[in-house]
Amino acid sequence: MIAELGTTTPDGYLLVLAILLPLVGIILSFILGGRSPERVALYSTPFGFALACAIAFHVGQAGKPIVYTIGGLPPPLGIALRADGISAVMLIAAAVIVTAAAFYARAKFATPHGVRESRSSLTFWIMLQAIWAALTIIFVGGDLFNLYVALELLTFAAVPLVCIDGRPETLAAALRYLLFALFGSISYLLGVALFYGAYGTMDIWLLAQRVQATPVVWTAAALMTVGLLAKTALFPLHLWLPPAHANAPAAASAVLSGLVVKGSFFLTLRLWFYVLPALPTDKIAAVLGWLGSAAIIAGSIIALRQARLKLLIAYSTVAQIGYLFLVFPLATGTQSWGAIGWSAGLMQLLAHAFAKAAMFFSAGLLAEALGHDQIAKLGGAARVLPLTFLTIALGGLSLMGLPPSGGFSAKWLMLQASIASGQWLWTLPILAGSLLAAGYVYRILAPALSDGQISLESAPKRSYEAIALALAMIAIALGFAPQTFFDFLEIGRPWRLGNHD
Amino acid sequence: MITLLDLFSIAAIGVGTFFFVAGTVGLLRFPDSLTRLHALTKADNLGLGMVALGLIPRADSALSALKLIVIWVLVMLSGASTSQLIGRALRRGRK
Amino acid sequence: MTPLMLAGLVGASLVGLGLYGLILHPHPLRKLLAFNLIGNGVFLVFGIVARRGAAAGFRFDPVPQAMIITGIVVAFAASALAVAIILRLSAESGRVTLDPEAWTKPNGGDAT
Amino acid sequence: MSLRPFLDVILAGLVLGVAIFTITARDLFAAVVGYVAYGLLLAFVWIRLYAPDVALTEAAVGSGVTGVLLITAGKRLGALKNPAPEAQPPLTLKLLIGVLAVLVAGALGAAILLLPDPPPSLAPEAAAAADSAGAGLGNPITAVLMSYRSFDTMLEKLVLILAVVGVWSVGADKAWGSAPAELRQPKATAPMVFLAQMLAPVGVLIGIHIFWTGANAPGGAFQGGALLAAMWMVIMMAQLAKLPRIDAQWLRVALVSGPAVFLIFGLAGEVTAGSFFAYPHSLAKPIILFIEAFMVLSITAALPMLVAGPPSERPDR
Repeated sequence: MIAELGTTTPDGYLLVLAILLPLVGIILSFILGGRSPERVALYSTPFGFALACAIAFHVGQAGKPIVYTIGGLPPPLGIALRADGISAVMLIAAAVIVTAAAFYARAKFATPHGVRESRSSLTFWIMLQAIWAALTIIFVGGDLFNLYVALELLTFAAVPLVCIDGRPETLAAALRYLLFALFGSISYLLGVALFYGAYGTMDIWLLAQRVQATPVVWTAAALMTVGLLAKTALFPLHLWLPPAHANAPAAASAVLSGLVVKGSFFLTLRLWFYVLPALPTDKIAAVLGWLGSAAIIAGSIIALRQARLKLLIAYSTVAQIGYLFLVFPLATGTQSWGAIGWSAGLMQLLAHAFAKAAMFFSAGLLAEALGHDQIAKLGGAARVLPLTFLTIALGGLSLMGLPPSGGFSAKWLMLQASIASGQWLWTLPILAGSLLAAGYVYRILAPALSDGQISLESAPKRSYEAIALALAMIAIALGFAPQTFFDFLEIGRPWRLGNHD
Repeated sequence: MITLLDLFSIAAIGVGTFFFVAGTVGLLRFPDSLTRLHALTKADNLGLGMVALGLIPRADSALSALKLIVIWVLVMLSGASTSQLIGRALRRGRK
Repeated sequence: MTPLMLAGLVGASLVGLGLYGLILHPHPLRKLLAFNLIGNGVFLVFGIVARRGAAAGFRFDPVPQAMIITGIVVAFAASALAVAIILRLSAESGRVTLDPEAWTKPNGGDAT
Repeated sequence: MSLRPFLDVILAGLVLGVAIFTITARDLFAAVVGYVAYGLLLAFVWIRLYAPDVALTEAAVGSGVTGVLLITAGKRLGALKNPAPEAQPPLTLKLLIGVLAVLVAGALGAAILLLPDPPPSLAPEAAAAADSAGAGLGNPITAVLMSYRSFDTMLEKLVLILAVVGVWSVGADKAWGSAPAELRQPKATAPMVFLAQMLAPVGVLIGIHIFWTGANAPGGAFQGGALLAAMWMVIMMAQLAKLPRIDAQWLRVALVSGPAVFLIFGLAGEVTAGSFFAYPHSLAKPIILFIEAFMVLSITAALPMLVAGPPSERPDR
């Protein structure tokens, strides 16, 4: 064993602080009420961002995961927190997007004058911090049951955001989301129970050393995977996602689409690459790859047929989630192409998070400025809202996978990995998805760039457009990520630790 | 060795069980809700009371004997109240 | 048949039953009941694991039992949230359906 | 002794029978009532699995408070006339899903039978560590909940808070700040008032007893809190006390007091015991009981609020 992952490292306390910051925020927001939740959330975001950067710095410097055992009680009895390369990167991404969402939502979810406290404002700011807390735990959690509680925290935070405006269709969407999510968590929990029954621990690192390919393990893994897929909305369990993401307010949609579904995907990665590296996973990886491919094709085609911009973007999420699952066939095994597949998957995770958040922000600005988000009635909109459409175009560039962008790097690396591994079949959905994405991005941009008379109901504030544009720029900038960035993502990958020999 | 106390327990629990069985039969066979309610309360009050009484000699401390009595009293209390509430609801429903 | 095997049978059956109801029942409250059945089945599996782990003078392994209690609390909170949304939905629209199409077609209800 | 297997089989049959009824019943309200009965039966199964703590929780929450929640909802939705009768799914789909359900249940059953022998267990570690870290807690489950898995327990209480905010958030904008309406009866009936007056004092005592004894015997913060919550609900239903406004400061403080106190001690652990969420050895038991007392408060406040639903403008009639 190269690294000892069961004992606290000197910088481990940072992990606890990163989790406790939003938790304290929730408690303060709830007690103080009134206008405080907004302030608490806004003031805590820079600290959260700083903590995420500090964690990344320490992980990079140590070259190995940083660990904290809560209460000084090591696994198997206690709970461990661990941050490796991918945790640190995801923590930063979450901090950036949550910060952006908080500043973007300032106007819409401000408490109106003359009211001491308003429903939507209190709900939004508390739930935003709760999503952040839950994601932080998911990214650094080392204990499967602790991660279950975090998943539930995420569900309870995300669902009320979907129906925050109280219209019946949003309530129905939220209800559907809740039922899918609850099914997902209970299925996950059942798997955890079986793991504990078989190995007497829920610690990821300890399990990785003990797990063998027995029927119990396969059943547990299958149950957990199905649960996580339902929460990630992988085709054919995607039905809840489009209405939920399209009906939520734009600031919430961005967080839901950009981050929340990534939480459960992240746990799927943890499960197969960190808990079960000892299993022969070729067949499972292929199944996940096929489901991902189906999601790319089906999601993109349905996106092409949407009349509303937000629904189109939501279906595009279904398709882009499909790409994430290609990481399973492309990154299993210890050959060199596995590392390429791994980098590709993580790059897709990040690029989509930023691009999609930027697009939802823009869609929200557009809907507010025009009073609708019907694609057919966008004629000439690009001339009156140039910055917003620049953002949509840049985000679209990344979704399509055109250079230079994070999306391009991701898809390019995926193509490389599939050819290097001789699994050339996966190139088909990758390329087809890019073409289809080009189709639906064109569907938005073509009418907008055409001639047409369009009147604004209100001009969007420049600063909000800037927030969206900044996120889109990050998605583009990811395309220039240097090799050190990809090396960083490798920190703490199990087979590099020597468990897998 | 069967002592007198054991005999008492057996007898009391036996009687209690009889009331439970009778109450259950009534619940299943009686024609309407009010009569069924009547059957049910007999099982609750008398049946449980006898069972609790029979168990008292077997309790390992005075405290657990007290707990048995408290359980009986509480069940009677809630049983009586809920029967009243159900009865009222029935009467309102009939009007 | 040992009590443990019996409990395992009940747990597995509850999960199957709940799954059937969750997928097939159109009414959300029925779906919620079905979800709770699955939940109970899962907790029973935890309970069996706990009972099997009897050791060191304990009749059960306390760790999984503690987790069941956490799980029951979370399941109750979930039910409460779901019921609140269901009741609000019925109050807003006079009907309860999860079908998103139902809202878009007949000018599906601007509330307030 | 030889009777036990028969009783077990009868119990299992009853549980499954009532469970099947709740899934297959035509009537919504009947299904809900079936579910409540089923919850009570399940508590007996927990007793048979030597899980009295879980049995208490299941009886109090799983069937008790959930019962109130579901029956209220079932009554309101059952009265609702659904314009379109629920479309029955086609038979082929039913069969397909049925087969799927049987397969899943079968696989799960097999997995349970195939769990390894001898089973792994953390009971020895928990027992050994209960003396050191949990210092003198006779109930190992309380030790696990409050010490080894304290982080989970704290998060779970936050889940309750989020659920409360979520439930409140589906109310109307105009009603924000006022009290929920769900537990208000049109008129307090005499038996209800009688029940509340007689039961509540005893119930509160028993609730506190269950919490206090939970340090050494079955019981604990959650079970005790659930009982206290039930008493508060009975009192509010009898209109002996009003439902609080949701913006009442004391309510907010009570709701978060559990996780807040937990967090404060968790943070203090870094200074006093060298690690977050650790307790100084000699003070472990009193600290744990102190935190638990606030968790009881949180639970007592949270459960009725979850049942009472969103704030409503409906005035007291």
